[in-house]
Amino acid sequence: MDKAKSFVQKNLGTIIGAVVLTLVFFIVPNKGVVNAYIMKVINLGLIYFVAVAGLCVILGMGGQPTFSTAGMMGLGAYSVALLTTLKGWAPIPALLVSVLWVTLFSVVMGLALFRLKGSYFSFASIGFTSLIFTVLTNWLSLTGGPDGIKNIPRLGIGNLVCQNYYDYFRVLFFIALACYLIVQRIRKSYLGRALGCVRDNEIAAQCMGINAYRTKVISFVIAGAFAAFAGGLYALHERYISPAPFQYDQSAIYLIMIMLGGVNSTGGALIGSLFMTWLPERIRFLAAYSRLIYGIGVIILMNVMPMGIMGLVDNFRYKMRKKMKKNQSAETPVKEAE
Amino acid sequence: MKKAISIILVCFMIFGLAACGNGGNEPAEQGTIKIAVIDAFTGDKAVNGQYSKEGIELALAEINEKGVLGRQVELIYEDGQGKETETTNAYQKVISEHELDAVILDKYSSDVLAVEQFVKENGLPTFCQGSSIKIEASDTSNLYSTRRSDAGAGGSVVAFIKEQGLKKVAILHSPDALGQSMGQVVVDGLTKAGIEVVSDQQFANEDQNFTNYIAKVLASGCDCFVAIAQTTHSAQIMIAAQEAGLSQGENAITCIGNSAFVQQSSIQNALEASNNWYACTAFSPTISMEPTASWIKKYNDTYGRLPDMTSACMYDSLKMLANAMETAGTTDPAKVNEALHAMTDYRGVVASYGYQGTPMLSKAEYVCHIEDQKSIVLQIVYAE
Amino acid sequence: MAEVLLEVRNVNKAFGGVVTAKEVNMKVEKGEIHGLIGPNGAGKTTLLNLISGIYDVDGGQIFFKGEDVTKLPPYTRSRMGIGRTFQSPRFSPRSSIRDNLLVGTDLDNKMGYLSSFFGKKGADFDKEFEELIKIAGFTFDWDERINSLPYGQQKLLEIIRAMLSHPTVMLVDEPCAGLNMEEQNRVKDLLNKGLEQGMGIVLIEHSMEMVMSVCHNISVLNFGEIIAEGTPAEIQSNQQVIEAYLGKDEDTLAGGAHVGN
Amino acid sequence: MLYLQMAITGISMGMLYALMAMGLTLIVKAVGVLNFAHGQLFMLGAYLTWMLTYSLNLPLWGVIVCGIIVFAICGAAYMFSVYWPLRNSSWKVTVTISTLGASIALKEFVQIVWGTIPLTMKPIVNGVFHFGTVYLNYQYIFIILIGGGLMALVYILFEKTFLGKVMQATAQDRYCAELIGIPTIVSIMATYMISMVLSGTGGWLAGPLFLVSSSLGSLAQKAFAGMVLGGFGDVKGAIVGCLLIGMIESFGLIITDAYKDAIVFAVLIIVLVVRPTGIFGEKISEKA
Repeated sequence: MDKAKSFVQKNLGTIIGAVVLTLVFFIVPNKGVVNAYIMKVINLGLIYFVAVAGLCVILGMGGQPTFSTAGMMGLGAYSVALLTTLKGWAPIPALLVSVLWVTLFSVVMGLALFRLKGSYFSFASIGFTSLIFTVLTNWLSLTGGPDGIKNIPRLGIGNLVCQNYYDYFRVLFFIALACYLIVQRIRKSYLGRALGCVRDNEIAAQCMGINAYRTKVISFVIAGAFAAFAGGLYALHERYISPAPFQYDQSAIYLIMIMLGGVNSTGGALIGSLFMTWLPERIRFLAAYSRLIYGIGVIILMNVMPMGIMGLVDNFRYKMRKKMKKNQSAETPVKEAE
Repeated sequence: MKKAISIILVCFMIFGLAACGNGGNEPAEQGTIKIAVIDAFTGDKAVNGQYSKEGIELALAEINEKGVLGRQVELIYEDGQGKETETTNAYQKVISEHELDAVILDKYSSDVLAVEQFVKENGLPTFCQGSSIKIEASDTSNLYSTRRSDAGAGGSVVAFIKEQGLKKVAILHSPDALGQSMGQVVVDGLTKAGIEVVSDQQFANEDQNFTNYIAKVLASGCDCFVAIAQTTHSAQIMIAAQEAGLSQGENAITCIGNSAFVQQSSIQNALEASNNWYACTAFSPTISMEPTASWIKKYNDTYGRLPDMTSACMYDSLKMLANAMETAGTTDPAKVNEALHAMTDYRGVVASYGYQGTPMLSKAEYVCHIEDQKSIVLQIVYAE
Repeated sequence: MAEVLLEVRNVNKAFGGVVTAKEVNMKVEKGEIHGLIGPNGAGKTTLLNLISGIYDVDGGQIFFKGEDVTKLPPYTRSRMGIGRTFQSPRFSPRSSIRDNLLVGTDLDNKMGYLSSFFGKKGADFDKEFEELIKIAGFTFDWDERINSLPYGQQKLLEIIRAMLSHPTVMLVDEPCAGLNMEEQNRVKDLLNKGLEQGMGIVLIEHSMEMVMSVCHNISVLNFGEIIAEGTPAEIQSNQQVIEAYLGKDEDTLAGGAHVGN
Repeated sequence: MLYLQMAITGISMGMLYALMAMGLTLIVKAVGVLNFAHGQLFMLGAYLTWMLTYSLNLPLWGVIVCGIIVFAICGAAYMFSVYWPLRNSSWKVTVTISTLGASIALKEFVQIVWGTIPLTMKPIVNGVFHFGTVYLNYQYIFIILIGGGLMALVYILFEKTFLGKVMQATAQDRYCAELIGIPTIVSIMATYMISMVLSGTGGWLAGPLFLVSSSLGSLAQKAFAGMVLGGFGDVKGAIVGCLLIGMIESFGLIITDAYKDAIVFAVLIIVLVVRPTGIFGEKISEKA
């Protein structure tokens, strides 16, 4: 009996998590609980989370602030839209092919951009996104220019197609969960640790066998792949795209999402993307003042919790554990942490 | 333990989101007639939201004096910021939170095209002010626009140039949907008419300084300059043209603009630089023909400034909707759509409207000429 | 004469006008602690940086296990087996202590990012880590943030991390700076443990007592030049070394005692 | 003749970008992070001067004197709201994000206070300077003169005066500056005030040319590009970089008009890839 008890005791957290997640999966996506509008906002939040998960790797772990997310999303969205509308491909193969070619493209861009350091890199990534936006707006024959592309098919395999936002939620739920687990896996693997070293002091990292340049390029490629995947999902979800959402100021929103959520934790990125998609909708009733409050809100939140919501939670937990330590008398030399 | 807490927190977040915000839906047929208005009330294009709100409020006041079918009309404003994602979000919110009878959208074609899929699904009569050719080609039967398509507007520009007997034309157009589609129509029309297009330039959204573009137009040795832009840039183009001696002075040439050039906001900013410009427009604040002139006076008295085309279009949209509901005798969407399809000659403030098989209802346009900051109507161009 | 692990052959380095290394020659053999001493600014740390590849040499070569590594980047040299610590400990404050140490073992396991992502576990480092911690003689709590550990413990942890990656040559930069006597003895034990594992160690240190008692032979650097080389005894009586340290006249090093403490 | 006109427009626009980039470089040197709300500060300057000239209808010299005072106050207020609470955060990115928030807030604040309809402003001297078919608006001459004067002033301030030394010390290492007794709060505040005065004057000069509207802020992107091209945090580099960007933007029109901005960014990225620290930026090797 105690073996099962120790099993439960050991990963109590994962069990609670699994139970709560299954509850969410079955309760949330039906008409009674949530109307179509809120469902759409949550879906958008999950799609943005996929892109922000990429930022978790490059900014959260690697410490490189990049504005290229919107550009990569634009490439992903337009290649899916063109493959499905012009070439008549099914959504899934189109999604896979566009993620593939954008990943290869970001290898090339990563190699070029990471010759630069710090603010130079950030600014070059702004240039990158603006370049892509200008091409998308002006290449009339291919992208249809500012009028965009209509009638992108719904996400689905064969006849199993997502009819409404509730079906989309069920698919996006698993996609978001998969991205969450992948990013957590990276964080625990050698790549995560290497990125941590590169973020905090590149010289020390070089002396510990970490090729800083190559590691940063890998993180850029991962971020590119996530962003392209999110772009494809955005196209299949909105079913109409134009160049406007893939501009520089949308990239800024993604940075705000991860910084507010908590730059050191993937859960924080999820909270950040849901919160920042939900906030403008929630303060919609303020009409003319909504974006003013939105901007001031970002400043206040950055001042109150520079490390984001999860930063606050971690500090709180860290202090709480310290207190627990104090009143515990004996201390084993090295206690194996979870 | 660390992982558990973050997952739980995440789920509460989703729950928190879901629980709030599914408002109740009142039953249809009694109560007020609910019409949603989605436009850019914040962000870079907020100037349009302001003009359209003022225009539609005027119409609301007039309609609610005697009501429609004995019921009052209620407008529900939602902010789309002139961007597609926000506009689709606003549309979804208003559709799922209210029992609507009709929807009125803004003048940005990409916004209208973004929500077109939902408009087709719910069948509500939907007005917009977009003029893109893609809207004209749309097969959504319950979508209407108070504008002529860019093809129409472009056509009247070409007709005017042919009539003036000009030979070499230089074109400068904006990078957005209006600029690109209307620009293309004008270029095709001119080449078909055998008139030489000496230069076709497109400026960038962030551009503030147009001196170089105008310099290239001067260097192209053209005898006619066509400019297509939104109101945000039209004033600056007129100022640059005046400085270069293109529109005024001894070797000035004919300068023709699209509707934005003759709107109140551009003339007000360009001041004397707007003189001597021609424009093909659906609306101009100094038209002397009834019923437009008295409406303009009423707008000026209420708001202390002259109306923009957006305000006039929004006014017409609401009035036409109310008229259609009156003729149909019900607010049932299918019947209202039928009434709108049957409409042949409705005299609005902007133009006379009639259903011609495409969403584009407007049947006429004016060619105006600006003299000491007033636009005088030269001729009316009817849709062929 | 044991196998020569590291050989520096007439290496030159100058930053603009400042010459930090002039015709430097040095050899480190297996199982030997090679001291590197000299007044402040003599170019000791720069020499370490040249060996580990952070700076490129202006002239001369560096051989590691007979192979010319002069042109190789720092991460390849460290993968081949040149471990390193820094004057002030370099950890990533936001990662946990466990991650900071694991990076050392990853280097040893020669793991690729992809293989580590798909769950290939490197050799279990806990057993070996506990052994080294016993030598270092202090305990700490895994959930602690690495920057909150006392300075001395951080220095010892950095040496442990370098040792975890089983380098063939370990470059140790002033391990005892700021440590109390008891911690200095811990450093000696750690270095001896390293020798048992067959490492060659280059030790930069200012406390003479430590250097004289631990090093097998010493090179003295002054303004980038090796002015003396030999066993600790020879170095103590070498006239040039005294001048370099104490200037020209009176106090002699012969007594040897009063200089040490 | 066309190329002469393009050259003149290139220089005059370059000067305007340089004026903005100067303010930006000061903040980057003092704080070490990009100030993304700089375009909006420039726009705020235009709106404030419009208010001074038309709402309070002050004479020209009155506008200049009050303008500088108002800009200084705004600069200090901006610093205390965006930078000061975050000065000790271990991560510079937090300051960048709060400037992003500030840029959204400022753009809306301006539209609420002064309305969304663009306002017109009369230039200092109306009219256009003609020689042959090439023409130049007088306002641009003022931009070049006043811009040049301000740049010289800032150069003297930083290189020659004591206050300049203090500000440079604070910029290089705030911690050590505090140790040797420099009141860094005053020094950084001074940097922000000077930066706001510079961009406010830029707004005042550009207002009459490009109408006072919330889209004025979009000029900042080119100023950013100029500063990064010239070398990060280097005042001389920023000026040369901006003039180069102005010329590239002007002469880029010969090749294509739709992709003009794309060319500016493409050139920037190519230059950065070839010389990762910009033209004048010196290569700072990290000490081990």
